[in-house]
Amino acid sequence: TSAPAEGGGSTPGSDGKFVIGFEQPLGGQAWREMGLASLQALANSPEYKDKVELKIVRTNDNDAAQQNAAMQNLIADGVDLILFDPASSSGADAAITQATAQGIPVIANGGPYDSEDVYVVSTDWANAGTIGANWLLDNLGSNKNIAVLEGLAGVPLNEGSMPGVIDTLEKGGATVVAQDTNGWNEATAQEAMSTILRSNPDIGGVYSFLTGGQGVPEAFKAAGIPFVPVVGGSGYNGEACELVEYGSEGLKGDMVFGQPAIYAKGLEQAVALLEGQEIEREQYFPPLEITNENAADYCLTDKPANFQLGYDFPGLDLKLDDVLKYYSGS
Amino acid sequence: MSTTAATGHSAGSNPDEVTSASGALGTTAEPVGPTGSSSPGAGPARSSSGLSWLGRVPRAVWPLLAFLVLFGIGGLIRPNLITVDSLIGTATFAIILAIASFGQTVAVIQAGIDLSVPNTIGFAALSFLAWVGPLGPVGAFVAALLSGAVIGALNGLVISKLQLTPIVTTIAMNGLLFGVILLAFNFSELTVVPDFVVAITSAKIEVFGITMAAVLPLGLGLMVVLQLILSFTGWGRSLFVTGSAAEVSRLAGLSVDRIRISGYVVSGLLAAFAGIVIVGYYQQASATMGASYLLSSVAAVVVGGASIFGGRGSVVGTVGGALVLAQVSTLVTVLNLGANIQQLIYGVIILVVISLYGRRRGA
Amino acid sequence: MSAVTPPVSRFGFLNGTGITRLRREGAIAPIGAFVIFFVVYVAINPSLLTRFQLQTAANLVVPLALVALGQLIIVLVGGIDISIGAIMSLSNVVFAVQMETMPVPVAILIGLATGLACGLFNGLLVAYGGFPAIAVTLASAFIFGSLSREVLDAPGGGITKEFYLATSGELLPFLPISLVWLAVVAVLLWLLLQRTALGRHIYGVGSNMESVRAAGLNARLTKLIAFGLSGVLVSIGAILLAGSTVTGDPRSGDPYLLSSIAAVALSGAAFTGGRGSIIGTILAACTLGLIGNLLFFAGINSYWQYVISALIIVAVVGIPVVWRRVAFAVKGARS
Amino acid sequence: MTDAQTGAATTSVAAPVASPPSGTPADAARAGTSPSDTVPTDALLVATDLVKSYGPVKAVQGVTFHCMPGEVLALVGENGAGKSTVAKMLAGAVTPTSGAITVSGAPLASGSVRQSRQSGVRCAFQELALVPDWTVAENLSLPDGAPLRGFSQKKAVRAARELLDALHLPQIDPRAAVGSLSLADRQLVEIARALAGAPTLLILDEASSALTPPGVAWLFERIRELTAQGGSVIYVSHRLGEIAEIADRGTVLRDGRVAGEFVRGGWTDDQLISMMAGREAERFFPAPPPRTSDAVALSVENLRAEGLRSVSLEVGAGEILGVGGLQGHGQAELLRALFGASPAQADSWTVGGRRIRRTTPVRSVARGLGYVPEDRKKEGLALEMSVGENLLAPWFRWWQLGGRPRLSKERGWISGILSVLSVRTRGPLELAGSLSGGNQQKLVFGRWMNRDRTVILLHDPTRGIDVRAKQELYGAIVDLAEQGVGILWFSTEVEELVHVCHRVVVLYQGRVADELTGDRLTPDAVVGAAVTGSSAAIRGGAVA
Ligand SMILES: Nc1ncnc2c1ncn2[C@@H]1O[C@H](COP(=O)(O)OP(=O)(O)OP(=O)(O)O)[C@@H](O)[C@H]1O
Ligand SMILES: Nc1ncnc2c1ncn2[C@@H]1O[C@H](COP(=O)(O)OP(=O)(O)OP(=O)(O)O)[C@@H](O)[C@H]1O
Ligand SMILES: [Mg+2]
Ligand SMILES: [Mg+2]
Repeated sequence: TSAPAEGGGSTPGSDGKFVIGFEQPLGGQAWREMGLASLQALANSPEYKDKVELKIVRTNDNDAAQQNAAMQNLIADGVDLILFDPASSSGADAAITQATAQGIPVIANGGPYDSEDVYVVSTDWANAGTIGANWLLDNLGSNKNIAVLEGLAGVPLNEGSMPGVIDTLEKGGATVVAQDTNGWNEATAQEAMSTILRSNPDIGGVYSFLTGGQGVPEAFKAAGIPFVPVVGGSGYNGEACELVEYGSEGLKGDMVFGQPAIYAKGLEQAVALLEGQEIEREQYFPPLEITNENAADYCLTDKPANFQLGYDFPGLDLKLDDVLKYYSGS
Repeated sequence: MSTTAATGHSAGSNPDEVTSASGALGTTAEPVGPTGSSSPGAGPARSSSGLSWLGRVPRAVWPLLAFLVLFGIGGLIRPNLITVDSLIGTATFAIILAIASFGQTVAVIQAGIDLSVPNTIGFAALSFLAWVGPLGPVGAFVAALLSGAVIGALNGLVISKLQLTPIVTTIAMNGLLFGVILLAFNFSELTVVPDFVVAITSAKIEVFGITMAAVLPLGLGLMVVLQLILSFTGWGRSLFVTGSAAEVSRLAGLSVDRIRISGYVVSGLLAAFAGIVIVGYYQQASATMGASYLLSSVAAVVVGGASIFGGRGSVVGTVGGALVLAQVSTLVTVLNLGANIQQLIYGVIILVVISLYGRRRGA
Repeated sequence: MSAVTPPVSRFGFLNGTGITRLRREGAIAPIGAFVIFFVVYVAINPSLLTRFQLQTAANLVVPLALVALGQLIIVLVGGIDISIGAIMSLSNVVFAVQMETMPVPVAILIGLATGLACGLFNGLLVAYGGFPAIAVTLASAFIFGSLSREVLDAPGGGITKEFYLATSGELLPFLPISLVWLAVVAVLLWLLLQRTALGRHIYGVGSNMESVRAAGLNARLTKLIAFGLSGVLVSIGAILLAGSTVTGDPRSGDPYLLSSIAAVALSGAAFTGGRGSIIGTILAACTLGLIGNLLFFAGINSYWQYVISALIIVAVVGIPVVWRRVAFAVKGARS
Repeated sequence: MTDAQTGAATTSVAAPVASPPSGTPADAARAGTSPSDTVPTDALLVATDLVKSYGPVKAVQGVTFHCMPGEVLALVGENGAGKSTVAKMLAGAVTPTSGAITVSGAPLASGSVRQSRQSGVRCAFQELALVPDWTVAENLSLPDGAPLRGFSQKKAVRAARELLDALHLPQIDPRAAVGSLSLADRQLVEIARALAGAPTLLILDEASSALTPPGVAWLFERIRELTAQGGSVIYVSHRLGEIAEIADRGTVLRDGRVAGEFVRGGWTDDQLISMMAGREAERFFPAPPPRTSDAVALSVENLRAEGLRSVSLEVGAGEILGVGGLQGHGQAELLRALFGASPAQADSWTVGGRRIRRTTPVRSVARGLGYVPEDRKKEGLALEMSVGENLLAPWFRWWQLGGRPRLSKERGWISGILSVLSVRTRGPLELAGSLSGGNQQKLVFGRWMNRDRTVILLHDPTRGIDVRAKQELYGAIVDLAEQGVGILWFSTEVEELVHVCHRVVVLYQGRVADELTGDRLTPDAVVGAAVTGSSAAIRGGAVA
């Protein structure tokens, strides 16, 4: 392994490995599980196997207090660096302060975090919303009446992005005639869309924030209403396949989502930092877009609809089979 | 077994009184006042007129009525909401919530509560998908239902044998199941939803010329069957008596433990069934898929007129409760109020409902 | 006249007020469970006793312990509070938002007042409306949760580092400051419950509301006060949580609903009301709150914590029941 | 103290205590006439035209009466006549719909127990108002005072000890949780609380219903102490013997109205009963039916359970075996143990001739046992279920269809039971909770009738029910025995045991102290056996 370096650099542990802690605040969610699988796949890849040792801690309920405690446990356990998926954009300050005091670098990985003291390796969520909004504006027909499904009220990502999205849509000439939430859950998205279609059957397009790639088209299908352009997506295999399947029936869609393999990207950056390289403090990566053009490349016909896509990340070249070795509940 | 001859001994019993009492119940099955009683000790006059007929309307009617009112309000706001399709649409989502709340209803009737509904749903759904491969669709279906029954049986055993409070036992079970779900399932192995489950849930069928998702008649059919079982079998009535007063049923020689356990078995079974239905309808399964049913299943049961203290409740009422909640969600969407306000209105509706009939008897 | 004056022992803790009371309040089992848990924890991870780890652990469990005490008060009067997480969220965001503009003491008072108001809202409906607590708080869970997201739609607010220091940081040399706050609250609460008439009334109302009323006590007012008190305890927990996470979060209370009920269950309190102990509840909260930590240091997949917590609750509450049965059977066989 | 009545019909009651305080004419019992409206100016309590309605139900519809200082005023009437409602209005537990109450000339604030207590009015309630999880000391000490007043368990225990000693109740431990006491002891604590601080007006609403003769004697001594100091007592009871012994004057309620008044010595049982019922009626105990078989329905040898040291007994088919004794000597435990409601062991145990080792309620019912428990509200009836379902509860079979009584094949049986027992109800679909206590009691008994029972275990089935209902129950019990059912009947009323039972066993400290039959079966013998070894305590006024 490489020599320790100045700055954020650190000495590898006794067996010559960097010990990297990963804190993840919402157990059991497909996206996060896939992210952890990609993280472990990378850590066990030939290139990294001898360099890093991972300590993964999961807490639950997106609870900042638990996340704080878990990160502090990692500090107590003597890790060289902490990667964490922020439960909120500000709730981990206590742990971060302590980590900084002990010279342990902290990387917020997966979502943004407001602190001078952390590195950020995240999907560009802030723009993820407007990317979809612009796509919708480009693809709207003459009917500019659109329905909007927010994500989950009270969650930073949602509250941070939605005002910009609505603003973009309205400035672009669209009229929001109905609004509801998808709860970041395809079932809720489907239910909400069905409800909207009952009172507003004549809609020109749908914007559903980071979920709804399956639920929204299904709701149109169920109501027997012709498809309109749909923005939505949580990265499920079903979304890609739905675009392939219903494309011929007129479904146009832009399924925008962040790849879970951003966790692996975080690890890559972490190792780079520990090896003494300069890394950028704030790295925001554009989300993945699946449209009618590339849907066929992503649809895995042998996988179920709720199979989470995004196991790889540009520049990492992870293999599905390798990632799946770690993809389970455990 | 002569019944009237037995009065011979009691000097105080007046033959008039006897006949009038039996007349009051023998000839007319309706509860009526002591008719034609000439007995001087007939007790304080009790008027059977006034509003007392209101009290005799089955409770399950009220939520259904409330739903119709809300449905009408929806129509006033947006006339195209008053269509059969719109009704079917609301009913479809309501029936899914109702199916998830049927088990909760059974638990509440017998003076319990089942807060393990969410993860029983998740566990059954995931294990169903996981077992389709090795066991085949029907085998997996049966096995998943059995797993729900086992979960219920464990709840029932702990509650009746260890005397742990239902709310605590089922919270613990819910947590335990979450751990099991996270530890046991390999999500990548979850395969496609079998056709027959799709056929009974999301597939479109025609009933009397109206197109609807199969889950709607399925849920209504289940409702009818369950209601008949609850109202017209000895098991159902035992459940109610035990729910209303456990010590009483024990001293009447009913097997309270067995009734309790059977109630939770049915509750677990129904939650598992709900899990499979949800998977079939939404074609989605995840570890947290049941989470939203924790409070909403209780809400549907309470709005449906069940007594949270047990001994009272009906699955018809629960369907009514689910319809009310679903219609609120429709109205909130139509009025563009945002999800946050929807929660607020849910809260207010529950308050209204409990102020109508949530009071403990005699309190 | 045959004055069988009972020997009033000078060792108060050995009779009516001490062990007997703990036993009657069901606290022996959870205290025992905590002791075992603590020993195992320290055996696996001796550095728990270092300043840093103790503080981490304290900051994690203190809000839970306070919310569990709030839940305990409701359980004592024979209810259960489904809205407790929502009250926590609401107090948390109101406090965090007030911290942006108001002086700290004012913000704290407003935060406490929020919890008090929520508690009184529930209490009015339960005590004076005569509605079941579980149904009322189910409704208010939706309402308060919604309100807290109206107050602050995303995590934020104006919590300062100084406030962190004063509630959860290194203010004192050896002791984690959050434990001190918990101790202060617990002692005051203990005095209130055990050493005032009101406290006994709260226990009595939970035991039998009708009797208390017929005895000439204001049972409804007692219930209302209990709900208000519970709301205040929850808001103290919310404020300390805001301090330890240095943020206000409209969903921060959500996880505390089930865990507060679990902690009260583990404490051995009777959910029918009238029985439950403060110390048992605090230790139960510590046990449940630290299982995740223990697993981390033991190198076990943290998902096991759900399974283990459930088993601990069932075991601790179930063992005394089984024990009593076995003891009776043995006694019967001998006689 | 002997009970005033003998078994047969109409004997007049000799007033056991001399010198009635007021010189009212002997024939003051004026059935049907309006009560005297001349209220003496020095009356302690004056209740004028009290009315209480519960919705459409008029519980009390215009009751006027008064009570003089130092007087014991009896309030009698059938079940549901309104006695408890009047008592609760005086005590402040119920707000009158209209009417006025004055105590010592000052109007009583209505609907506040605290105000009533401050005016010196104390009440021992029929449905006991004790907090089960509190200790006796807490129950005795907490009623008054501001919420934030300090409280010390130690001081409370000391004060309670002093109070209990002053009231001659040394056997009650102030540190015991009230819930762990026997019903009789709870009733004593309830009375003690009402007596604390020398009330000016003490209301005893069926306060003796769970007490056995020595307990009643104790209570009467307390009453006499109180009246000697000028306090007044309103005494509600269904036991005419007690009324005869203690009451100076009485008011008869019927259907929420005053039906008449009487003074000490100026009435007979028959007159009073007629007045209560509003027609001629007489007190009548049926004789036990002749036994036709010597089959043994139930036998047990050395039965042991908590509170039961070793009991051996045998109930024959068609035999009515009475169980007597002072409350708390194992009678409740005996019945519960025999039914399997609480665990027990025995050397030998047969039911219907078949040997068993232990039992549970489920198995007991299957073996032909029936049980009428002590507390009808908590143990006997599901109050929110219908009358029919309550009768049917033991007979639900999971697979049987037609659960609602209306549709069930059991309808004939249900209406038969309701008419045999003259249950006052609107029909099998009425909620059991809306029946009066006595009618509720009949349901608990009725569910076992005509169901091929081998033995029925009765725990004081006539507690707190009116004379007519009692006689209906006696008839039903005798009728069952005639059909060959064995009856094990615990009663707190000695008269019942003596007249309606073939045999009586008396329990003392968890053992059978004596068995009485034939000529030996007299009230005195039953009481004597009950107190054997504790007669000193009786003379001393304490209750064992
Ligand atoms: N909650 C209620 N609603 C309607 N009617 C009621 C209610 N409670 C009691 N009743 C009616 O009141 C009458 C007597 O009730 P209550 O329990 O007061 O009887 P009681 O006179 O005290 O009888 P007992 O001496 O047998 O206890 C019955 O006719 C019953 O139908
Ligand atoms: N809570 C109640 N709701 C409705 N009616 C009631 C209630 N309590 C009492 N009543 C009515 O008041 C009447 C009188 O009841 P009360 O309890 O005063 O009778 P009582 O004379 O004490 O009878 P008992 O001898 O059985 O105790 C009852 O018949 C009943 O109709
Ligand atoms: Mg009464
Ligand atoms: Mg009564």
